[in-house]
Amino acid sequence: MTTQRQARDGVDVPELAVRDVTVRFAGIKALDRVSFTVAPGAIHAIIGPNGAGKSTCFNVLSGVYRATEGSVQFGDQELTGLRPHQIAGLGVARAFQNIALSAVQSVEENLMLGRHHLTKTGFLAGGLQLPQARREDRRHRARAREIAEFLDLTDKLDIPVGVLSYGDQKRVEVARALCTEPRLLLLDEPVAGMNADETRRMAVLIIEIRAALGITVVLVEHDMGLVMGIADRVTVLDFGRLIADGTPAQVQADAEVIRAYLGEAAEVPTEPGATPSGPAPAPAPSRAASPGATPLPALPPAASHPEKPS
Amino acid sequence: MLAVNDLGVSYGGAVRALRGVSVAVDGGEVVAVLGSNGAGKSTLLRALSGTLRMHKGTVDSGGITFDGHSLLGRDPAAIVAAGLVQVPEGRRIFGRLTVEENLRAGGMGSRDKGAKAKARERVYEMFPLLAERRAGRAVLLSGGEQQMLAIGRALMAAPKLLLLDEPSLGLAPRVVTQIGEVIAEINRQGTAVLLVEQNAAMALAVATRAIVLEVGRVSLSGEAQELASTDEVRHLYLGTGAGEEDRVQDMAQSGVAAKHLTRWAG
Amino acid sequence: MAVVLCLVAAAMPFYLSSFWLQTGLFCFAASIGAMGLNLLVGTTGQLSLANGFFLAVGAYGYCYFAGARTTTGLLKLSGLGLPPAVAAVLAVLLAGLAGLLFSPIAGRLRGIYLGVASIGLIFLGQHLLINVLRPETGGFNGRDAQPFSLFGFSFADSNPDLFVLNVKFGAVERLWYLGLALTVLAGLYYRNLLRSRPGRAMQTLRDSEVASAVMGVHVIQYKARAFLVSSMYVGLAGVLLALGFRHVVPDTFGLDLSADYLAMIVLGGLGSVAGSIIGAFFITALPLVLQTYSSAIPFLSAPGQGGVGSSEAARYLYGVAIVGVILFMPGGVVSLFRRFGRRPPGAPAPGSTVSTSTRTSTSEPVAEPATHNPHPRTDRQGRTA
Amino acid sequence: MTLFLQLLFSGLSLGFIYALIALGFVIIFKATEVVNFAHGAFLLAGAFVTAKLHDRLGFLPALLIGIAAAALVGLLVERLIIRRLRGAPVISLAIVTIGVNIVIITELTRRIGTNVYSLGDPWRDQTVKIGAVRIAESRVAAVVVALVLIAAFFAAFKYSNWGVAMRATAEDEEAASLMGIRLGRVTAVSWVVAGALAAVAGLFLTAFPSPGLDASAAPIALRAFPAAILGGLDSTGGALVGGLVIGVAESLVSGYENQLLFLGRGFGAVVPYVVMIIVLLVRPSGLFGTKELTRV
Repeated sequence: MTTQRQARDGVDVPELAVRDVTVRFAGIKALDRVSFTVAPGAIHAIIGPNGAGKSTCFNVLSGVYRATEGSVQFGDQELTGLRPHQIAGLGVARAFQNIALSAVQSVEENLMLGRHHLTKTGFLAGGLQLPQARREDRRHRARAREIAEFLDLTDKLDIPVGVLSYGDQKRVEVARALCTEPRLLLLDEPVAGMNADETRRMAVLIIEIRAALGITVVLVEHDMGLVMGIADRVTVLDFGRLIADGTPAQVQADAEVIRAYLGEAAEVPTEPGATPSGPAPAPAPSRAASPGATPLPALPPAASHPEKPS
Repeated sequence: MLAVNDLGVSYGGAVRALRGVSVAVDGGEVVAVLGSNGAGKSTLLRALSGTLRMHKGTVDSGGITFDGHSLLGRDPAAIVAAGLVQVPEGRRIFGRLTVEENLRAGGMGSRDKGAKAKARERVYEMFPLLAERRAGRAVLLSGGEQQMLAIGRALMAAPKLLLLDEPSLGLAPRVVTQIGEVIAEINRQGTAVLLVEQNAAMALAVATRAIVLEVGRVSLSGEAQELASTDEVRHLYLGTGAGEEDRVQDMAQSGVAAKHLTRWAG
Repeated sequence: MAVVLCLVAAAMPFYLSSFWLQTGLFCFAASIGAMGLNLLVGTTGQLSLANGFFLAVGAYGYCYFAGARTTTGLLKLSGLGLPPAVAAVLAVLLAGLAGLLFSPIAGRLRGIYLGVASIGLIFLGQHLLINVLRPETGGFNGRDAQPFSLFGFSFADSNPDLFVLNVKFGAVERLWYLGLALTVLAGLYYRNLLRSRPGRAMQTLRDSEVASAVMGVHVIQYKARAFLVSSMYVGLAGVLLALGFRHVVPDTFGLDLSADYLAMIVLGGLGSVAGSIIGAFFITALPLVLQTYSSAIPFLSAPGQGGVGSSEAARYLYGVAIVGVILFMPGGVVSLFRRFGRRPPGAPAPGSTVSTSTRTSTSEPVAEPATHNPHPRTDRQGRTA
Repeated sequence: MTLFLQLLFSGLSLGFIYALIALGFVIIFKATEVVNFAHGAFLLAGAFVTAKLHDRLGFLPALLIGIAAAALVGLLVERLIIRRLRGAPVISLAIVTIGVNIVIITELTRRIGTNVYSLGDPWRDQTVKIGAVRIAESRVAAVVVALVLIAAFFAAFKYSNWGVAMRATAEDEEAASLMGIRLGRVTAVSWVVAGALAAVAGLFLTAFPSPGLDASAAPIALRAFPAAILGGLDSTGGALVGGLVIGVAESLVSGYENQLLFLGRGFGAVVPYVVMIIVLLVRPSGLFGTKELTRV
């Protein structure tokens, strides 16, 4: 597994420290004194069953919700109390789970929105197309194209986002977040509803992003294959509380985590036949769709669909 | 009793959510449908309950029959009247209504007052706690109690087949066990159950048979006991064993895309 | 296409009677006003029914700034007597200021609550015009608008007398060109804005307030600026209306006028420059056209004879058009052109949904999801996790 | 003091009339998410039919037919237009009712022309004296009738099958339909009830001390808009409170106009909107409205 990396030469990628964050809605604690630290340049996953508080956690990090108590520090900068656009200005970007792009606008325009806090063109310069506005537009459009190229979106730049396949839209979400030149990238269920192929592609992409830019990636994800495959560290939430925090291997072996996921019945992996390496029981259940060893059948894109978000 | 044959569903004419899904539930059976987020579980239930249209979904192939009659194209109320009732994901009780009113809303599909009174008695017997709180607003119930109410509300329509969408969602393990017992009890009293779950352990403990959905297809099916002991199901929930991580690492290191991006110089 | 239309429009004064030119002037004014409203409603997603109010600010602002102190009957009218061009600019700025003052309210309210609150401005405006600011507005009877002039060139019938190709260029002809020029400029500015940074921010604000904030858009600031620019557009439209009417009365600027403007942008197409203009021409010209040809149209009777008069026919047609467009063409008239004209090459049939909302239309599910649904609905129960 | 009591009662009675309109408005919004700009048209339609028929049929039958007519208009709008737009954005739904309003109002004002109709109510211009306060009988009747109707409405809302189904649907449409509740029926009844309430309000709005039914009656219904909004668009109780607040505020400000001259003459007609905007600034979803949370 990859070890935690130091920030790249000269680039300031600070640590993210979440301290005792509590969020209450109408008396219900969505997050209860949650603390964890994300090392600079790490890929850090936050997992947990539905309703565990993962999305709430992201909403606090990006300033959409205000923590009732506790603090979030990004390097020396206190994030709690800042408004979302201020947090964006500090280099925290977020890709949304249930795609929040502008459907009628082209991919390129959606990416250009990511450049918002890096650009200055206002109502006067933009409406009158003053030279400095055009210059700025050209420069940033070139960078947006570069990022699109990196995400294999070049041939889709002119297409309205609304007509893209779900998997492509998810990648546009990530691309738009990257367009803000983040130091911390928050990915909210980047592979939810994706098929196995798209999932694998996204996994590679996340690793490549970190490798290329040296930035920190925090992701909320349900797909355990992805999480265990690419994360350096995993934080597990359940009922708004932190129940485990460690390397993927540590977390996978954690009794409390297993209980949270598989329920009380599935205590620890000691029952015969329940361990990953246990003897295959007979008769084997019928495999309907995918013969062979590949556990996840590959499907053409667009097999996914908008299921209810958690 | 229920027969889903080769069902294909798409949203907005383009996004295929289900392809060729078949599942059958016989009287007196509990059948579990497992799968991760986005596998198509909720879509299957929408198709069964006739609410696909609310989500701009359409059935483009296959069929659904219940007691020999096709359910395709029938509105939700008619499906409830036929005896197929759903407990939706996330409970979705009517929080601003009282417990009693929630149950009343559950019996709205039929006019038989006697049957409704009997159904209410049965619900209160099964969940004495609901009887205690009958006049209180439903939003004040705990998560587990709300799930009980959601199940009780569905029972008011005296279903022949009960569809449960993730009843364990967001509940403490102890409560999940309780829900499992409730499902078994309902089944003992003669109602067939189709149980959609992420919580594999509970579902497989209660169910007689199970199928696993993966991105819109049935990837596994069989007796619940047998499925419970397979690697695949375990992998699905804990991500262990299948070697996925190695493959991803390999792909990344071999530079599949061989594309470059450098930091923005400003 | 747009250039051809402009050339055709520029040639019109040589062919049309002054009635049509007068109608055209009102259409140009309405186009600018509709663009302003569209900028707010269609582009930024802020529902406003206060358009009539901002039109009044522009119209009366011009009259006051350009008008002289006079006494009509018992009422002493005040006025600053500024040069008309300066007065027009000041009137536009005044309307912008009014919009800016209203924007804190807009910042707090959402969707339909904002829409109804903005109705309050209309009635407040009517009250101010009729009862409070009488020396400035002339009260119930209104006041005259000073003829426009620019750098000594008067937009009046004479002074200097002007003939071009043997056609006398009177006030209507001159104002026609003024209206055309301003409409073209307003349209260009709007189009440029849509394609540049502020336009992107506004459109994302419409599609998802949270997403735009997280991407770095200062939501409150942008809402305020959208109100500022929008009300300046509308104020300019008000100035043109005042010039066209030559005399403004408060009755003109009621709720019906606001509804008319809303109808324009919905009929034409939300968030679209061309849509604003199409809608404005349709709604403005329809009653005038029907009035002119009422004798030639069957079933219509002259006013006061009990049957269906031309103005009523126009109202029916217009009411039915609103219902019809919403039922059958949720993207407005421009969506017709868009659907047949501009499908990007290689793009799949519009199908997949970008769903930031739980409900989108059933009658026209996918062609224009965001234009059609500028206000994603939040979950009714307000569940958050 | 007498003046104050006089104004207070007059304001309360007006407030009850507004509450009838606002209740219908809220019910329509709860059932279908439609902000009904055609509500004034329903009111006018009911009043017009009553005015036309009372000579021949007598007051009560004419009134009942008027109420039925307004209810029918509501039903037709729901069946022919709103039902087809299920799921459309709130703004489109609101604008479509503006179109409906234009058509109906144009037709009715054309028929009314310059006439001023009486609705043939039995109270005419009689007044009663309670203590030192003199009150129009029609306003007393308005209070009584409105109280009865509002009580009946709340009882139905709380206890009837329609009420339970209505509230369940308003809270969660999909869950309600999963319970076998027929959404179409619930919404149709809502529009019918709203139309009927508007017609009753129309009667009292045009009865003494108002001069009668003329073409300008519809905009008065607009003053019930602020009542519904300030109470909270989705709160029935809020509609009642909002109606009373608006009625009393309007009446007091109009009555004390001479002391409030700095606000300008005729400020009473604007007061509803001013009160509404002030309330919305403090509570953006009205006094009792549900707060909307954004989901990400």
